[in-house]
Amino acid sequence: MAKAQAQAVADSVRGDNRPFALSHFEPAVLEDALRQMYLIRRFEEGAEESYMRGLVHGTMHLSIGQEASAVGICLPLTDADMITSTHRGHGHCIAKGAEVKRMFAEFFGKTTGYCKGRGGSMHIADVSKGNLGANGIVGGGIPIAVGAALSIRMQKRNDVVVSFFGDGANNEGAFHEALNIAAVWKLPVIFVCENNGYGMSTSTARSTAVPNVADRAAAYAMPGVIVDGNDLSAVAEASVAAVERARAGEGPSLIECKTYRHRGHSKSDRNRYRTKEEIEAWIARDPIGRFESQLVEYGIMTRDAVEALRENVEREIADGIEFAKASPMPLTQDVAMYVYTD
Amino acid sequence: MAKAQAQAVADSVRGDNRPFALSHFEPAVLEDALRQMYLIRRFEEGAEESYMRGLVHGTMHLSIGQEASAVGICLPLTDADMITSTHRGHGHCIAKGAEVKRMFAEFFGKTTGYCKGRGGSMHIADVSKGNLGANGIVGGGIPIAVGAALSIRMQKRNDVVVSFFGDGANNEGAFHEALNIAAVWKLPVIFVCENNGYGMSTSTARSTAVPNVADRAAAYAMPGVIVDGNDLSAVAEASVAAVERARAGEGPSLIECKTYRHRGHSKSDRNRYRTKEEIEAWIARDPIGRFESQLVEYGIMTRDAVEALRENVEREIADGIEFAKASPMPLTQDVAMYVYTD
Amino acid sequence: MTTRELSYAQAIQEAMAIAMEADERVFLMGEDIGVYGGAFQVTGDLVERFGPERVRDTPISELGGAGVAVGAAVTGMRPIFEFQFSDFATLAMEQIVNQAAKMRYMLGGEVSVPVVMRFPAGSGTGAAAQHSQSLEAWFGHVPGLKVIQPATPHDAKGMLLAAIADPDPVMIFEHKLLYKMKGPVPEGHYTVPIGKAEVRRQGSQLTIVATAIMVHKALEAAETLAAEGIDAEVVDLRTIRPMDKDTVIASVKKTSRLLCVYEGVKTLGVGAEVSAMIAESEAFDYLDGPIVRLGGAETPIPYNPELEKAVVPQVPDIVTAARELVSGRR
Amino acid sequence: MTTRELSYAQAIQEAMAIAMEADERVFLMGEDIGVYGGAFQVTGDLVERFGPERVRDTPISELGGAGVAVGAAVTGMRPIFEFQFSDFATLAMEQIVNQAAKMRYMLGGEVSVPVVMRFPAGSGTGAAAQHSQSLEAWFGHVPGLKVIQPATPHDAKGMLLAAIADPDPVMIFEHKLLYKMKGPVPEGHYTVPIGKAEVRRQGSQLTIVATAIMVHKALEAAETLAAEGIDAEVVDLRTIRPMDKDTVIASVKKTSRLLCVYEGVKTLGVGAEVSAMIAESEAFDYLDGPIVRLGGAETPIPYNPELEKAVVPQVPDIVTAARELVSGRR
Ligand SMILES: Cc1ncc(C[n+]2csc(CCOP(=O)(O)OP(=O)(O)O)c2C)c(N)n1
Ligand SMILES: Cc1ncc(C[n+]2csc(CCOP(=O)(O)OP(=O)(O)O)c2C)c(N)n1
Ligand SMILES: [Mg+2]
Ligand SMILES: [Mg+2]
Repeated sequence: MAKAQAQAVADSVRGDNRPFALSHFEPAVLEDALRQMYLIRRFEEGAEESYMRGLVHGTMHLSIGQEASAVGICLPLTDADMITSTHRGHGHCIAKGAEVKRMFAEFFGKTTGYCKGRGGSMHIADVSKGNLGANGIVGGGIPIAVGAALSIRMQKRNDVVVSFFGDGANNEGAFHEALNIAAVWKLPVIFVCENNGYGMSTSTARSTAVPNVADRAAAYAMPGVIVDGNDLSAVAEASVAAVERARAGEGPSLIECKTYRHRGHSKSDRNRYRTKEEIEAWIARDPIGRFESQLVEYGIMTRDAVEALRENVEREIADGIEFAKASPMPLTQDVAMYVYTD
Repeated sequence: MAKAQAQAVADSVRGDNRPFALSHFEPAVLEDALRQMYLIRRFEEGAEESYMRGLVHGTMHLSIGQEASAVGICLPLTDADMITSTHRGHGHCIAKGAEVKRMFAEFFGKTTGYCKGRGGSMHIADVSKGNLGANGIVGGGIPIAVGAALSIRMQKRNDVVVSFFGDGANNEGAFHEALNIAAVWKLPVIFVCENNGYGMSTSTARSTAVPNVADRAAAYAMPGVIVDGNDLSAVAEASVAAVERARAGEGPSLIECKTYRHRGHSKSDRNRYRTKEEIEAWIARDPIGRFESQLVEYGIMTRDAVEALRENVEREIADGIEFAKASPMPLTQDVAMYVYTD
Repeated sequence: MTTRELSYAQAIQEAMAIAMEADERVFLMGEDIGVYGGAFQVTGDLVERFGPERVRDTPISELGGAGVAVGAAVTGMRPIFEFQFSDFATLAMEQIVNQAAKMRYMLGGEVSVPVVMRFPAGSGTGAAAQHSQSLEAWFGHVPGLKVIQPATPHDAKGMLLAAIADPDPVMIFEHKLLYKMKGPVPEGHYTVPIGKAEVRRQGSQLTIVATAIMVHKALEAAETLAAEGIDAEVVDLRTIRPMDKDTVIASVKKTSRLLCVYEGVKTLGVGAEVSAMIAESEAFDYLDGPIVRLGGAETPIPYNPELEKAVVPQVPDIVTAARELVSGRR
Repeated sequence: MTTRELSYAQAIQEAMAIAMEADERVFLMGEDIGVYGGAFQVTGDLVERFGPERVRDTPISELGGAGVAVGAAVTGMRPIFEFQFSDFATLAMEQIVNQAAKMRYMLGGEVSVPVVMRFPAGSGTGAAAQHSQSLEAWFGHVPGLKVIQPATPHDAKGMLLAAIADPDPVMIFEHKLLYKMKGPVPEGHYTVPIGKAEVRRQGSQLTIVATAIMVHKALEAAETLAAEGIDAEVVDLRTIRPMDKDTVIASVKKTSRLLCVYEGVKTLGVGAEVSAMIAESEAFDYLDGPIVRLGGAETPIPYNPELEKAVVPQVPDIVTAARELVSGRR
C-alpha cells in the first residue's frame, strides 16, 4: 500500500495542532485514505443495488458508516502485514488493497472473483495483500490472527497482524482464548473491535457485562483504548501506536472503535431494535464527510480535487461491475476444485 | 447441611477479633467443618491406597492440600443450593454432604456407588445434596452452573449455585461465556477458582495473562476477591459475602482461592515442573492443621475432642471401604441402562 | 381438530407457543430470537406474547448458551435452545456431546436432561460453506441424544411437541428451505412420535429413503418415475436416532431395491447408516441390486448458485439413479 | 535402513523429531507437551531437544489453540497440534471444520492449510465417558480434511511423516491402548501413504475390515478362526478419509463376505461407510451374505472395567460374528 510508505512527519511538527493523521501522514496517503473510504461506500452501494437486481446471491452485511475504522486501522500497515476480517468485511478488504472489480466478480459468483465464485461476500479475501479472509463465523478469525502472528514471530519477521471483529464477537469463547494466548506469548497482533452498538439485534448493554469492550483488555494485561470510530484520524492514531508496540515486540493491544452501521444487519433485518433518531444521529456523524471536511479545511485537498476523486471512484465502481458481469461463471464440473491441494 | 443452620452471630460480636468463621458460625458447625476436612483428606488417602491395591480403575485427581477451599466455600450453603465440580472434585462432593461409602463404592465400580459404577472419580456426584457432578471437561461445569442459576431465577427460588473450577480452566472459552452471561442476567452464581498454581504442568504465569484469576472479574463487572485458600475462615468469609449477594439478587461473584495440591496432577505425573522446596513450603501451610489449631486456640474444641473426631473419621473411612468392597458389581447386560430415561 | 395451512416455520412457532402456554417450565433461548424474531423468523413475535424472560436473547456465545440450557434442563426447566445456523453447533459440541448426551449415564440415572436444541440446516440460500452444512449425522453417532429431521409442517409441529415432552436431549434439524413451505397442520396439541419413519408414497419396485427436503424431491422424482412405469415407495426417515429399522426393512423386503437420498455429505452421512443397517438385516436376502446412495458432494458448499445446486442431489439425479437401479444398470 | 522395535508412542515421537530436524517450519503445540511430556508421554523429552518455542505448551484453550495452529499453517508454518484427549476436539470443531477444512475452498485455492492434529482416542483406560470416545467418523464426514488411524508403530511413524508433508489438514487418531504396543520401525525418514489400506492377512472366506486397535483384535480372531478352518482376510483400513475403496472392494470380491470391526459407536461409525461403500460397489454382486458390523455399543463409555470392556468389540465377538457369517447363520 502506498500509504504504508507514509513518513512519520509528526515528530518534526511538534506544536502542530492538526488532527494526528494530517500531521503524521503525507498528503498523498491522506488523499488515498479518502479515496478508499469513498470506494468502500460506493462499492457497498453498488453491491446492494446489484443484489436488488438479482446479480448477487445469498445475503450480505454492509459496513456503510464504518469506513473510518477499516481505513484508519489499515493506514500504518504494509502489504506484508496481515488481517483477519469478518462477515462485515468489504471495507477491510478494500482498505487492505483489494481491487473492487475482483470483489464484484466474486459477489457475482464468477471465476475472476477473489475466491473464484466459491466464497462470496462472507469469505471475501485478497491473500496477496495479506487479507486472510472475511469469516462467516463470529469470532472465527481471531485465533487465526494469533496464529499468523505466531508465524511472524517464528519466522523472525517484523510484521504485524490485525484482527477485526464486532462487539458481538467479544462474548465468544474464541475471543477470550485468543487474546489470552496472544498476551501470554506477547505476539504482534492488534485486536480491533468495531463496536457498532449491536450484534444483530442485541445491544452491547444486553449482551456484554462491561460498558466498553476495551474494558476487557485488563483481563489480558494488554492496553485497551477506545476511539471515536467515525474519526479517521483518531482511529489511525490508535492504530499507529498499537502497530508500533507490536513491531517493537511489546505484544498485543486492543482497540475499540465506537461506530455504527447505517444499514440493517443483513438483508433480512426488520430493524425493530433501533430508533430512527438513533440512526439519524449517527448518519449526521458520517465518517466520510468528516474526513473530507478536515482535508479541505487543512488545505490538504481542494474541493475540486475531492470532486475528481469521487468521479474516479464512480468510474472504478462502474468498470468493476462491468468486469464482473462480463466474467465467466465457473463450470459445475469443476466444483470439487480447491477442496484439496494438488 | 447442619452448618447451613449456622447463625450469623458476627453482628452481635462486633469488636470480636477472632477469625471470621469462628465468630460467624456455631461451634457445632465449625467442628463439622474440621471433620469434613479430615474426611476429605482421609478419603483421598484411602482412595489412593485402594488404587495402589488395584481396587480402583483409571486415574484420579487428589485435592489433598485444598480442603479448606471446598469446605469453606460450602459452609454457607444449604442442601437446596447447588454446585458444579471438577475432575478434582472429591472434596467438593464431601463438603456438599456426600457419604464416603457411596463414593468408595463408585470408585470401586459398584452398583451402590453414586453413579452405579458408570461414572467413577471423574463424575462423582450426589445430586440429592445439590451436587450436579464432577466433570471430566475442564471448564465444562461452569455454563451448567449458570443454567442451574437460571432455573433458580425462573422458579423464583432463593437458592444459589457455586461453580468450582481450577486456574487452568480460566483460559477456556466456557469460562468467559458463562461469566458474561451470568453477569448480564445477574444470576445467583458464585464462581470459585481454586488456583493451585498449575493446570497440570503449566503454571498460571505461563498460561494466564493476568497475575490473578480474580483480576478477570472486572471483565464481567462482578466483584473479584482473592483469598488465602488454605485458611478456612478466609474462604468462608468470602463465600458468605458472595452467597448473601447472590441471594439478595445482586448477581454473581468471583472468588479466587490461592491454594496448592500436595500430590501430582494425576496418577501419571512425573512432577518435573515443581520444586521440592515449593511443595514443602505449601505442606507447611496445610489447611487442616491451621484450622485445627485455631479451633483449639480459641477454645472451640479440646485436643481430646479433635482426637475423637479423627477416630470417627478413621472408622467412617474403614467402614466405607468395607461397604464398597462388599457391594455388587453391575451386570454387563445392564450396560445400556441410564442412556435414556424411561 | 381443525387443520389449517401453515408454513413449516409457523408450525414450529405454534408448537413452541402451545408448549409454553401449557407448561411454564418451557422457555426459549437463542441469539436474536426476541425482537428480531430469529434469523429465520421462527420465533417471530413470541417475545411479545411471553416476554423476554421466556424468550431469552443470549449473547453470541454458543458454547455458553448450550451449557446454560443443559444446566437449566437438569434443574427442572425445559429449555428450547435455537442455534442461529446449525453450523455454529461446531462451537457447542462439548456441551451437547460430553454433557447433555452423557450426563444421565455418567450419573447413574440420577438426572435427566430434557433440553431441545433447534438447528436451521442445509444449503440453498447462497450463504456458502460456513452457513449451509448438514451435520445431523454427527449427532446420530452420539448415544444419549435423539435426533429428528421433520420434513413437513405437520411433522415439525408434532415432533417438536414430542421433543419438548421427551425427558432426554432432542436435536431437531430444520432445513432452511422448508421454512416457507406450507402444509396442513392441525390446531392444538398433538405429537408425532420420535423414532418412527413414515411411508409417504406406496410403491413396489424400489424404496427411496429420504430425509428432510429430500423427501419432497424424492416424491417429485417418484411422479416422474411413475410416468415411466417405475413404481417407487418413498420413506421419510424423520428420525436419525433412534432409527426406525422396522419400517425401512419392511419396505425393502417389499421392493427389493434401496436408494438413500440425503443432503449431508455422502461419506459417513445418514444414508451410510441406512445402507449399512439394511445390508446387515434380514432384508439383505431380498435385495435385487446394490444399495445406492445419493448424498452431498465431497466438497464444502460453494457460494455460486449453480455450483451450490450441483453439490446436493436434485430431482433428475434421483430419477436417474432410480431408473438405473430398477433397470439393473446398477 | 535399520529397523528397531519401538512403541507406537516412540514411533510418533521419532516422526516428529525427524520432521523438526529437517524442516524448521515444523513445530508442536498442545497442552502439557513440554516438560510434562504430554499426557501419554508422546512428546516426551522433545522440549529439551527443540526448546519451548518449538514444543509449545498452550493454555487450556482447545478452540483457541486449534485456531492458532490453523493461522500458523496458513501463513507458512507446519504446526502439529496435540489434543490431550480426542474428546476435547468437541471444543475445537469450529476451527477444524469451518476453518481448516474449508479455508482453501472458500478462498478459491489461494491458501493451503498444512496443519496436523493428533487425537489420543479410544477406551480401555478407565477414564469414563468424557475421556474415551472414538470420534473419527465425524471427521471422516468432512470434505477438506484427511483422517488417518494407524494401527502399528511402523504406520504411525510413516503416516505421520506423510501427514506433515501433506499440504492439507490431516487428523490422526491414535488409540491410547496402542501407545505402548511395540513393533518394528525403520530408522530415518519414510512415509506410508495416506489413503491406502493394507491387507494384514490374506484369506479367502471373509474379509474383516478393521481400524486401529481392532486390527490387532481381528488378527487374533483370525488365528482362532484359522484353527477352526475359517480363512479370514484382515484389512487394516488405515485411512478414514479418503477411504481406499479399491483395496476393500478387491478383497470382498475375493472373499464374498464382509465384516467391519471398529470401536466407535456402531451407528454412523466408520463401519457404516465401509458397508455402504461396498453395498453400492461392483462388489455387491459378489456378496454371499449380509455385511456385518461390530461397532461400539450405543452407550457412553462406562467407568466400571467390566462394563467398559462390554461396550467395545472383543476378540470372541469377532470370532463369533465371523463364524456365523461364514456358516450362513447370518
Ligand atoms: C458463531 C456465530 N454465531 C452467530 C452468527 C450469526 N451472526 C452473524 S453476524 C452476527 C452479529 C455479529 O455482531 P458483531 O460481532 O457485533 O458484528 P456486526 O454484525 O455488528 O458487525 C451474528 C449473531 C455467526 N455468524 N457465527
Ligand atoms: C477441555 C479439557 N482440556 C484438557 C483436559 C485435560 N486436563 C485435565 S485436568 C487439567 C488441568 C486443569 O487445571 P486446573 O483447571 O488448574 O485444575 P487442577 O487440575 O489444577 O485442579 C487438564 C489440562 C480436560 N480434562 N478437559
Ligand atoms: Mg456489532
Ligand atoms: Mg490448577
